[in-house]
Formats: sequence, C-alpha cells, structure tokens
Amino acid sequence: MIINHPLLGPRDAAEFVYLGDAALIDRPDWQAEDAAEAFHAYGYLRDNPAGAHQELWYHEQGDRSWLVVTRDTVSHEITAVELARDVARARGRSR
Amino acid sequence: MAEYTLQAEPPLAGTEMEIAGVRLSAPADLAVVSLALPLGGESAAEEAVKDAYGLDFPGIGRSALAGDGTRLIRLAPDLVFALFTHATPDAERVVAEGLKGAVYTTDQTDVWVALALSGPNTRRALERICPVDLHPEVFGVDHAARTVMEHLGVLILRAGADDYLLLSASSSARSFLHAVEVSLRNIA
Amino acid sequence: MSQIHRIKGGLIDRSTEISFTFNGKAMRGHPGDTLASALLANGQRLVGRSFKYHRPRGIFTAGSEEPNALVELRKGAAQEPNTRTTVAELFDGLSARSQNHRGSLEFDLMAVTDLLSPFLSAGFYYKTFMWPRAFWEKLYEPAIRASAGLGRLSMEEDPDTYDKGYLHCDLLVIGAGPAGLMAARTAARAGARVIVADEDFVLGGRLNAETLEVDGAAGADWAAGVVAELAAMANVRLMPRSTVYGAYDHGVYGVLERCTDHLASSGGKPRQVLWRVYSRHAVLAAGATERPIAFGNNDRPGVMLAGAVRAYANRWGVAPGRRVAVFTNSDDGWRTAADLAAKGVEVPAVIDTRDAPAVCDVPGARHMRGAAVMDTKGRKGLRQITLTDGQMIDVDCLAVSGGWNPNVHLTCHQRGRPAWRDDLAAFVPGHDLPPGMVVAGAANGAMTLAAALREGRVVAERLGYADKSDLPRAEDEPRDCAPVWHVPQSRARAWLDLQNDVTVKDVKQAHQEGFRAVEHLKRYTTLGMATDQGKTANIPALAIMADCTGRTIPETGTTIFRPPYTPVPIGALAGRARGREFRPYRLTPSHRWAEANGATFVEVGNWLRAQWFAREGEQGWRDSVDREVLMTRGSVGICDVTTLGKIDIQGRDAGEFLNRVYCNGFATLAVGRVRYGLMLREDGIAYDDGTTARLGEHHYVMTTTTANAVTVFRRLEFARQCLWPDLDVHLISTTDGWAQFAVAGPNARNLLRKVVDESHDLSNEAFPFMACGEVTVCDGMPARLFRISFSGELAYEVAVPARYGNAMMGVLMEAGREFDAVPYGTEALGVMRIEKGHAAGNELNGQTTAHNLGMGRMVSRKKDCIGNVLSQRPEMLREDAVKLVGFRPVDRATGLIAGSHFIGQGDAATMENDQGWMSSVAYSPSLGHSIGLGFLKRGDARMGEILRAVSPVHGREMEVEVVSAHFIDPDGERLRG
Amino acid sequence: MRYSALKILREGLTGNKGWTPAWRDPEPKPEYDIVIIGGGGHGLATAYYLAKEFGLRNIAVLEKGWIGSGNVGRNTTIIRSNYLLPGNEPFYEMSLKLWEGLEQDFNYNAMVSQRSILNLIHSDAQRDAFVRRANAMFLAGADAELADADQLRAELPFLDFDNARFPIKGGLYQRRGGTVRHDAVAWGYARGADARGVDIIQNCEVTGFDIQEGRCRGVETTRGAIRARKVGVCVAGSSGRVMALAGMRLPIESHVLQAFVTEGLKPILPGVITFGAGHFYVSQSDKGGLVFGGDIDGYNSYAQRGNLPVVEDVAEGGMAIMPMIGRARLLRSWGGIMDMSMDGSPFIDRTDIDGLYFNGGWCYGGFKATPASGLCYAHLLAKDAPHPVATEMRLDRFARGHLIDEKGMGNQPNLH
Repeated sequence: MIINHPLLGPRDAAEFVYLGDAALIDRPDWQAEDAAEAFHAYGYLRDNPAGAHQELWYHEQGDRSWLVVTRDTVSHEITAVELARDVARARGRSR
Repeated sequence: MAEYTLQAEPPLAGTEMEIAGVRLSAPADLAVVSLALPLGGESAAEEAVKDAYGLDFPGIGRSALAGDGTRLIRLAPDLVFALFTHATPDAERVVAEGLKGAVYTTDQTDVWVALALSGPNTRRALERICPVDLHPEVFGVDHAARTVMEHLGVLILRAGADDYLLLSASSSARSFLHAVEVSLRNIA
Repeated sequence: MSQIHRIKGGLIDRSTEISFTFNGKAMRGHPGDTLASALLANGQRLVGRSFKYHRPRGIFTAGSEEPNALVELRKGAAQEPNTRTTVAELFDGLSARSQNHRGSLEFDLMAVTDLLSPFLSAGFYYKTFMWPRAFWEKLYEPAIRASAGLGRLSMEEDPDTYDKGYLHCDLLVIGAGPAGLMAARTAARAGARVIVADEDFVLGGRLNAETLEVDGAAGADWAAGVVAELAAMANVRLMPRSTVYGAYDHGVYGVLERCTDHLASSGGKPRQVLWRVYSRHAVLAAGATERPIAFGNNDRPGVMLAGAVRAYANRWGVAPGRRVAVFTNSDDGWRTAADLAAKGVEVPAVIDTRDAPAVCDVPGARHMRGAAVMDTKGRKGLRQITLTDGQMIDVDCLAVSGGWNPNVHLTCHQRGRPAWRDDLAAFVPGHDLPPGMVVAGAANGAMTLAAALREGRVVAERLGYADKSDLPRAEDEPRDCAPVWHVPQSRARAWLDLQNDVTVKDVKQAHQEGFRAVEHLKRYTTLGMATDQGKTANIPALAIMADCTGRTIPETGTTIFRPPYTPVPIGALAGRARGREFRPYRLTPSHRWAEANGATFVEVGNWLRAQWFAREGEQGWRDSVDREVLMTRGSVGICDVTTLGKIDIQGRDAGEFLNRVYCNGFATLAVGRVRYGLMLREDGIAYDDGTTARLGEHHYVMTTTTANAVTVFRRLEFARQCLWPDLDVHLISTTDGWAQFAVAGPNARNLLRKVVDESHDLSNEAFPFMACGEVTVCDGMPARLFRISFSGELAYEVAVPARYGNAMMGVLMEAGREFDAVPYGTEALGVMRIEKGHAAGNELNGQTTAHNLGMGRMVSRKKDCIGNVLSQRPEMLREDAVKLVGFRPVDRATGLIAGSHFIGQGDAATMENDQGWMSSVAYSPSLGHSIGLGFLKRGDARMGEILRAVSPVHGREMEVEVVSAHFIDPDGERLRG
Repeated sequence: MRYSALKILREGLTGNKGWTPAWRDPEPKPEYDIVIIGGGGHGLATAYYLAKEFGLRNIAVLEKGWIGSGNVGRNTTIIRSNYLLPGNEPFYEMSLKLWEGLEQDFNYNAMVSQRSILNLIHSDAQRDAFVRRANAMFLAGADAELADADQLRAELPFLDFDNARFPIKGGLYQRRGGTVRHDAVAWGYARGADARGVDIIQNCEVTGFDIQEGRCRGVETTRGAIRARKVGVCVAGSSGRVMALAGMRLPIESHVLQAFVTEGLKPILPGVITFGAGHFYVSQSDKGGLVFGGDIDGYNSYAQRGNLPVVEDVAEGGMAIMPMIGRARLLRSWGGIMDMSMDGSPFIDRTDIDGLYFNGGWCYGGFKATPASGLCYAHLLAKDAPHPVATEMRLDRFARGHLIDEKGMGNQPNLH
C-alpha cells in the first residue's frame, strides 16, 4: 500500500505503523459521570465498518507524525490523509 | 586531573572503499544537532535560524547549505537537523548559543553514523535497498527523506547529482555498512 | 542421442552446441533452447510421471503453464524441484532428473496406482482410512505422503544469494508481445518512465513463435527492432526473465527477475532479484493460454497443445513428432498444421470438430470435418489415435487446439472477477480491475495480431501518451472457434488436470455428490491446485460442471486467481534477510571492550549484550555470574546499560506531559532529581517502567526498558500529537547517543571520584540517592550522572557521548582496579534485581496491573493519566488478585523453577487449584540459595506460608516459602548510603 | 450413506455411479427452532452437536455463499491446545480431545494428523514463559514437552543451529498437536448435521434481524424471512457487519491474515514448527505442499488478500530458521478475514437481545477451536447456560476488567 503523506508525498505503507480507528483520538474525560462506561467504549468497542474507515497510522520510519488515513476496508482505496494533530485540534482537543 | 583521557571511537571511522565505481566513505567528525521549534514560537525560531545561518528555513523534506558549511535538514514541521563538521563533543552547546534559546536543541551526533556515496552508479545501487524514488525529477539535489532500508531506519540526503549522504543509528552501524556495501557488490 | 528432431529455422544459435544430461543421459542442444525444446530435439518424449496415478507424461506446452514436464534441475544443494522444462533455459552442463517415480522413469513401481484408479476416484480418501484410528499417523498417512509430493529438496541450505529492489515508473508493461511492445513504445516515445517486464528470455511474445508478419517483416524481427529502440531510451527499463507475479494495492507490483538461472553458476551474484515496482499505471499484455480438449487417454506423451507444437517448430526448430496430427475446434489449429507442413513435417490429418471447409491448404493432410479424437494408444508415448468414427491413425504427436483463454490472472489479484465472452467462449477481464491497470491484446480478448498492435497503441493513448506514427501493418488472422470441451464418445478416462490426475469422471462424480460450487469442485477433486494452478485445466472442467448442472459457464463461476502468477522461490521472497543478516545487530558502545575481555553475548531484541565475563579457571557460567554479583556487592561492578531507551523530552509543558503519561505524580519533580515512573497502557495494565531525570526547567530525560524503547516513544508521540496537541512538548530519542554505565557497589562513589572531574561534589549530601546532573569526566568530557540503583547497592549511572563509550569502559575498569572492580553482564544484573525484588520483563509481561505488582498505590487518583480510569475496573482490583512476592525453597539446596505454578499443600495439581506462578528465579550467591519472584493470590498477605511449586513439564515439584520480594537490604540503606 | 473401504470397493467396481450428495440442498422453511447464521466450520459444528448431543432437529444453517467458504477453508489447518490462561486452555484441550475422535464420530476422514507442534525457544525469558505455559497445559490435562537444543538438532537437523541470528535454545512440543484437512471438517460436519435433519441452506445471505421489543424473532434473508426461536450468529470475519444489522458494536476489528502454500515436495517436515523470534509457522500437507503463515497484515480489512511486506516478512522468517527451503517455490497465497478481538480471545455468549446469540472473535485461532466452539455454542443455545469450559468467553468481560490476554498485548487487536 501507498500512503500519500500530506507533507512528504507518497510513501510505502511499510514505513508506517498502524494503530486503529481514529476514534482513539477522542479520549473521554476522566472526571465525567460516566467515565467508566465512556472509557470502556473508547478502549474496546469499534464500528469496524466494511467501507470507509478513518484510521491512525504512525510514520515511524519517517517524520514521526501520526496520520489520520481515510481508507476503504474492502477496496483498500485511500481517499484522504491528514495530520492527526490537525484532526485532533479540529475535534476540539487542545491541552 | 588528567589521569584518564577518553579517545573517540566512532563505529565506522576510516570506512573508505570503491565498489562498482561508487566511492563509499564515512565522513569524519560529522556533528548532528536537532532543533525543535517551540509550539507558538515557530516564527521566532525561524528568525533565529536565519540570523544564525543566514539562510531561509528549508521546507519539509528539503535541506539547505549555510555559508559556514552547516547543512540544515527539515525533517518535520517542528524538527530540523543541523549537520556540520565538528570534532569535540560540544556540538549541541555551539548550536544552542547561536540560536539564543529560540529552539530546543538536542545533541544527536552519537545517535547517528553517516555514509557518503558518490558516483554515477550510486542510484542503481540504492535501488536495491531504498524504497524512496530517487529519480532526479522526484528527489532532486538537497532533497532529504527518512525511510527504512534492510530493517534499518535511514535518513537519506541528496547532496549532489551523484552524491548521497546516508545516516542511520550508530548502534547498528555494522549492519548498516553491510547493507550498503552488499548493494554495491550486487551491482558490480 | 543426437538431435534427431531438429528441423530448419528458429531463434537458436546453431553455431554453438551445448551439452546437458537428463536422467544421466548425455544430450546436446543450442543456446536459445529451453530444456523442453532440447529434450524434444533429442527425441525424449517421456519426461515425468503424474501426481496421483503416476501415468507417463511428456511435454504438453511451451510456456509457464506446463502441467507435466517438471524436473529436478541442477545437483547437490542447488537442486531445484518441480522446475518447468518449458521455461528452463538450456545452459552448458545442465543436469536434470525426472521426478515422482519409484524405480526408473520408464518403470515406475508406483504406476500400480493407475490400475487401482477405479477405487481412487475423487475424494476417496475422505471415505476411508478411518479405522483403526491409530493407523492414520502410523500407516495410512506415511504411505500417502510418500507417494504424494513431487520433487525433492536437497535439505541443504540454498547456496545462492538473493536480492531485492524498488523501482518506480509511470507505466509498467506486463508482457512484451505485440500489444505490450506497442504500448511501451507509444508511452516511451511520449517521454514516460516505462518498465517492460516479460517472463521470457526473448522479448516479443508469440511473435517469436508464429510465422506472422508485421510491416512486411517477420514478426520476430519487428519485435527485435522495437526492443532495440526501447533499449536505447534512457526512460525505459527492459526486464526480460522477469515475471510480474502479483498485483498489490495502490499500483504496487511484485516482479521476480531471474538473473543467473540461465547460467551454469551464479558467480557469487544474486540468483534472483525480487523487485517491488511502484507504478502510476500498468498495461497488462500477458497474452493468452491455449486450452486442451478432453478425450480418452489424452494425457500420453506426444499429446500437446497445438500452439506449443507450432512454437517448437517455429521458434526452436524442433518437430515434436515425425507424424503430427492436429485436433482442433478452431481456425488456430490449422496454423499449426500449415506451419509444420511448410517445414516438411508430415501432417497426416487435421481433425476439426466443426463441419466446415478447410481454413487453409495443408499439403498431404486429410481434413476430417466434424470429427473428433476419442482415444489414443501408446503406453510411454503416443502411437495411434482413434477418431469418433472408429478410424485409427498412426501418429507420434497430436497437436490439440481447444481455443485460447486470455491471461486475466493479474486482473483478479484484487477484487476483479473475469467476465464471460460468448464470441470467444472465454473469460476476459471484468470491470473491477486493480486501480491503474489497463489490459491490451490477447489478455483482453483481442485475439489477432493486428488487433493486439492496435490495442497496445490505444491503451497507451488512453493513459495520455501520444504517438503520431502509423500503426504497424499486420493481418487479422482467422480465429473462429466453436467450443468443444470434451469428446462425449470417449470411453476411456479423459484428463482435465494433467498434473493432479483429475478426469471428466471425477468432475461428474463431484457433481453427483453435491460438490457443485466451483470452489467445492476444486477442493474436492484437487482440480487446479497443482503447480500450474490449473492454467490449462480450469475452464474445461468448469464447462463440464456447467454441462452437469445445466447452467452456463459464467453462472457456474470461475475459481479465484491469486498471487503469484507463477511460483516464486521462498529464498527470493526473503532476499538478504537470512542467517545472521536476518535482522540488524545493535551493539553497545563497549562491545569491543567486552569482546576483548571474555564476554559471552546474548541477544536482547536486536541488541547483543554481554551476558557474563568468564575468567580463567571458571567451570561454567554460574561461577562467573556468582563472582560478578559477589564482587559487585562486595566492592564495585560496572555494567553497560546503554540499551535502555532514552528519550529527550523538552518543552514548556514537558512536566505536565510526564504527569499524564506516568501513573504516578511528576509535577513536583525538581531540577536535578530523578524519579521512578510506572507507565500504564490505556487499558490499565502496567506497561513499562523506568526513571525520568529533570535536567533543566523544561528539559527531562526519560529512560524506558530495553524491550519497549521503540513502542514507548510511539505512544508518547501519540499522546503528544493526538491527545494533547497543544502541549509544548518535543521528543527525540537519544538511546544510541549516550553510552551509559551502571557503577554499583559500596565503592561506586570512590571509583567515580577518580573519573568525575573534581569540580563536582559527589558526597551523599551534595549528590544523594535519586540525584542527577550534567557533569564532566576525564578532564572536561561532558557527561551525565544519575544516582539510581537497579542492584540495590550504592549505585550511579554515568553517561558519556557514545563514541567515547568503549574508552569509558576501559577508564572505569582502570580507575576501579584498586577496588577489584568487575564488569558484570545481564545475568548478574538479573540476579541482583531479583535479590532486590525489582520487577522486570517477566513481571511486566503485559498481563499484570500495578495492583498485582504491589504498586497499586502509585496510581494517583488525583490526576488524569493514561490507564487511570480502566485500571479501576472491579475485577482488576479483586482482593484475591495475584500479588508479586518472593519465594525461597524450603529445602535450601533445591533450585526453584521459573514457570512453575503454585498449588496448596494437599491440593491436586489442577487449574482449579492454580494459585499463581513463579515468574523469575535465580541462584542468589549473596544468600547462598535459590530465590524467586512470583505472582500468588493474596500473596502479600501470606508471608511465611509454605506452598508447592509444581513443574509437571519437568516432572518436579518442591515446597516453597512465601517471603518478601526484597531479599537484600529491604530498607534500602545501601542505596542511600 | 455410510462411508467405508468396502463401500469404495463396491462403488469402484460399479463405476462409482452410486454415490449420493453429501448433504441435501433444501428450500428454507418459514420457521425453525434454531437458525445458525454462518455455514462455516463453527456454524456447521454447532448444528451438528445441537442435533447429536442435544437432540434438536428443527435447525437451519444459513450460508451466504458455499459452505466452508470462510476461514475454515482458508486457514493453515493447525490444531493444538498449547494455551496459557484458564479462560482458554481447558476449552482448547477439550477441542483437541474432540478432534481425536472426530472422524469416527462423523464418519468422514478429515485427516486429523497428530504430527506434533513445536514452538522454538530463543531466549531465557521465552523459556520461562513457555515453562509456565507448559505447566498450565498439564494442569488442564494436556500434554507438553520441553526439548533442548541438542534434542532438536537430532530431530530436526535442517533447522539453522549454527548461523542463526536468533539461536535456537530449545522448544516446547505438544505431540498431540498437528494438522487437519480443513475443508473436510466443514464437509464432515455438514454431512453429519444433514443426516440428522439439519437444513443446510447455501446462497442465503442474512440481510436483517426481526427484533421486536428487545427480542429476536427471526432473520430477513435473500431467500425470504425465516422465523426462529433462537438465532445464533457464527460468522467470524463478518461479525462486525452482521451484528451491525442488530445494532450492536463489538470489541472486534476485522483484519486480514495471509497464508501460503508451496509446490508439492516429497516429505521433509515431520510436524508443525513455529518460529518464536520471527513471524513464521509451517507444516507440510499430505499433498506435499509447505503450508505456512505469519502475522496479520495489521490494518482493518474485509478484503481476502494482503500485501507484499507481510509476504516478505514471513519468507524471511522461514529462511531464518530453515534455509533449505530457499528453492521451494511459493505456489499460492490467500487471505482470510479474522475477527481480531480486543484481548485476542473469543466470545461465545448471549447478547442483550433475547434470542440472539453470538459466537466470534476467534482471531487467527478459530480452526483448532471448531469442535469445542460448536459443542459449547450448541450447549449455550440449547440450555441457555455457558458450557463449563467456556464460562469466561463473555462479551462483558472488558467492562468487568476480566481479560483473557494470552500475549499481554492489551486492547490493540492487531497485536494479538
């Protein structure tokens, strides 16, 4: 597979390490009422779609950036690659 | 108290060979210092770098050569490597002083070992281990990339039409040299 | 034997004769021959035996689809089983042996299975060999395995080397036949970066096997001209002997280049190179494969595909027989007849299943309209054929043409399914091609030369490459085909899969037993599972099944083509990564010193570490380790601990960041101090531990375990970029940058005072336990000093730039001589950490919690941190959870066993009674007996209790006493001293 | 029809004309007591044991394609019970015992071959872990045997003992482990279930569940609605897709695992060999092909195919321990979709929806589990209580914090 890195251009996926669903960015609030349930869902439940999937890849043999890759889990076609840091900020994560 | 003195023993010191018309050598006294740009302080950092080295901040995956021979390589948005010839183990201090605290500096000199390859067959040899497209129209002079070769993380830099500089982890220096050397022998 | 079957013409170099042997028989051939063409030239028809019935078999095709003529090539360690004679290039001194027979090829004792064939029909083995049960492994299976299998491996290490490589192009052209060459030339002339790969050693594809003309010249000459033009272009890479074996995601193709297989010896160069080709587009121009017609005893040596017979005559100047009949259902077969006749080979008859006029004039041949071959004679080689009307014709070769199947294989490597075309009676590429791939020529169903040339140009233009020159002139040769898959009048067995001996009867029986889905058919009968993957067998078998079910062929379906297109040696897939080069070695800075000082090394991940340093007169490793421990605890020892991960952490928010990634507090760590940190995974399990030192206001250095150095860094980057993107934190690894040495023992300070420059006060007051700082050693050498202890002794870790590490080890030993300083390795390190009760990899194994490790209280509930919430799940905090405690044998003389389980006195050794396990053991020279760490239910509350530690796998058990994990200096006076 | 040598003899002499279909091809009935979704090994075994052990007859197995088209037909055919944890080991040991009598039980030769499985040891820490595991196996009534390097050198001289990057220091044998002809398992169970009245319905894809006030009353299929008192989902690889139809999210990711086979070779490997320091395991099929595999590709996928990096990684592992296979040729590679669970262990459990049951999360270990999975799932479906050896295979174990994590890799499926 080839991942078109937003900053570096196309690179062999072998340079990357896969983590999983980009929902892992949305770490729940540890002090929330339902923190236990929220962390259980965060840590263990997955949509696991057959189709478009937003997922986290780490460019370990490259610039060490975490990427959010939108990839079809049936065709493996990649339609978007973003810096995870930008996605995290867009999802309201900060400090 | 000069009772004991320490001699430097860089892993690839003295490497020097020519195979398949490619000259392979380990540059002596190559210092590497990483520059991390503080969050929010990026522009200040870029200014400091301009002042210190008198050149524009390179783009990501590009490098630039300063008047004093220092080569700046932009590896990531907030990370730059400064490569320069410097024998004593104080490279980080030297760089830090020049940048007046505008960046976070870390000495990387001993983290890496370097191999320089030059000669028209170099690209043909690197085809055997380098997944990155080194075609001149794609990977021109001053381009740099981090990738993986024979299970080793490698930073590859194109210093000239037929000149490349490869950096890899110092602990695996022997395997790194082996990988590059075999590539040359296999096309000889 | 001389080359009695040579005829005029061909692309071989007759000026040179080369010799080779087959089953020890000396034969001769010419450069340009394949082993198959040379065998035929020498009149060798019987070449091998079939898989199941051990039937005599000859050469059936002229390409990589060959099912029959497989041999063991070369001798000794280089022996290469199952090698297709049809693609093996002849070289001087080549040696080949037939395979899969007991006794000689001519008199194979296993041929008896053929007589039993009525009882060995499809799937017979699923219905018997069940009684008595024990007989399967002992009797039935060994017998089956011995008769199955094909060639033999030498069982010696592959003597050749292999290499890999990476190529990038705009256009990968797969197949250098007319369509491929046209596509390549068009794109190349337009300036594209083009790679042309073809499995053959001569580019040109069928043009080299036909008498067709292009632009008024012989097709082969035209091809040579185009190849010459392409070879001269800098933007083109021609790759003969290169098989594109797989189409992978995003335009990545696997290509196997055979570099030295056509030479007697590889001469020290890689035998083959496995290329990973990154392409923007690919043109599949892989041509087509001819298919047979099934009729009685259609498997005899001498029964061949018509296109192959033609190829041997035209390209290799070999007549596969003296009297060659042609059996065809299409115009194509007539070309074979015509070409042979033109070369003076006797063609007694052309048997055409169609009741139609002759396609062309074939001198001396009778034209049998609407006829078919229903049986053959000739045990070890064809002698006679019998037609459906009962006529018998003496022949020694029968050229069979059942039509052609486009080579759609690579179009199916991803999601594509081929589509049926009635006019061709064949599958052509479907719509769902691998992205970036286009198909041209026969592979796309363009079955004539003119059409192939046209399509080659058109697909290149469709990809945006223009070439204004005129299309080469060529004819559209006749190609009408009226499919006939099976001659129903045949009474004898009619073969479909020649190698696996699958007959028409087997397919009918599979249908009868309900195995009607194509995959069921394949798996039940083994159809198409041989080394040729059914390239010639699948479609005819599919047709038979369709016939049985009354469905059409497309309704019946097609089996899925999977990589590789043709088999790829495992050695090539592995490349250089074998033996000691399987993975890189990481060496510690003091490696050379250790080598020179009697170290035994051990693999720790990719690292090589000194395990112990043997001294003169020591009997075994235990002597050395015990000495290293005792001398360290008695005076001072030195250990290279560089392999521990080191991460340089800087930034205004570095402290806050650490506070969130460690489960214990870091907010209060002062500059110049070190703190032990425990890291959890988000699931609350203990993950990694180490110390982090604060060197400056915004500057920390974290150490990780050796094993987790890489993954901890990865997780920290995740936290930094994905969880808290606006913290000002920067990470960079310095693991390899600093040579770090543990200096441990009562004399550690005294030793270091001789090395650390005087300006630095090392007194306990100025530099107490858990202090750290940047110092200088040996007169100004920048260094880092940490007052931390893994051994439990007064200890420091001192770090210098790695290139000075080897010298530093020597200096430390030199300075330590007056204290009898010893170097110690990982074994002594391990013993001392067990004596001290420190958890390591065996305890932090990814299954244990801080609660299990007795560090539950470290998990701060006052702050957020990775793993905090999930670590509080009820069953993780059970009061009967296992706890890390120490153990000693009741009988001090016995040695404990790591991995033994704890069972209560008088309880049976069952899982129900399992109370925990021994995780680490060591002989403690300090205590004079074996000690262990282990996890025991409620262990912390059971001090002094006696249990059984059982290790049934050793057939042993022993009584152990539960004790504190801190065997040495439980109050930590030494390390604070 | 009972299969036997005699039957083959009689058929052989009469032109093999008397063979009848191994299973019927019935039309779906409007209602069943139990509907099993998934005609793979586990689903067919479940139906077989429901009929044989629990006397239930009115059962349908719904298969969207042809039976055995899932992972039972695309695995590396290994059976073993060399597990560590109490949540797993007794279950897999029961499975191995069932394998040992399976062929006689369902009158079909699945070529259960107890050729042994060997896990190579390359470090002391690995040995400690294997000893702990071996002893756990004994505590569960299984067999295990430690071998030192010298013993292995004698038994397997072709392994690389002298030039290896990670020297072989010993191994853990399970002599009762081995291989089975995978397709035959599906066919044997199908034939046995069919003979006991189970309807096996191929080309029948489930498109939805009929769920009313929290109770599942049947399924919608491409061949019409089918009512059922109980519905058992058994579609490892597609679990996410199917359970989504019931509105459930699972602690599962779908990943592709590649497998490989070489050209046929005369016998060279006695049993199954697993390379502990690389990613490679191998056995030799009765037809002579080396059947081998390694790690999953590592990214979520529903495509039954993988990519080159893993192919090469696996081959490297092979050459690293047995460099004599260099000239053996890879003939075919394929991919299977694994239900990779969050702790690497499976689920056999009820769901929050009455009448809807779930069996899945088998990771790459489902084949060896087939008999026990079938028997335990049948037990759960018939008695509404988990079988004693499957009590920990619950969906709620993560919420409770009761993990069954053999490898200690945590909640990242692609690491198990």
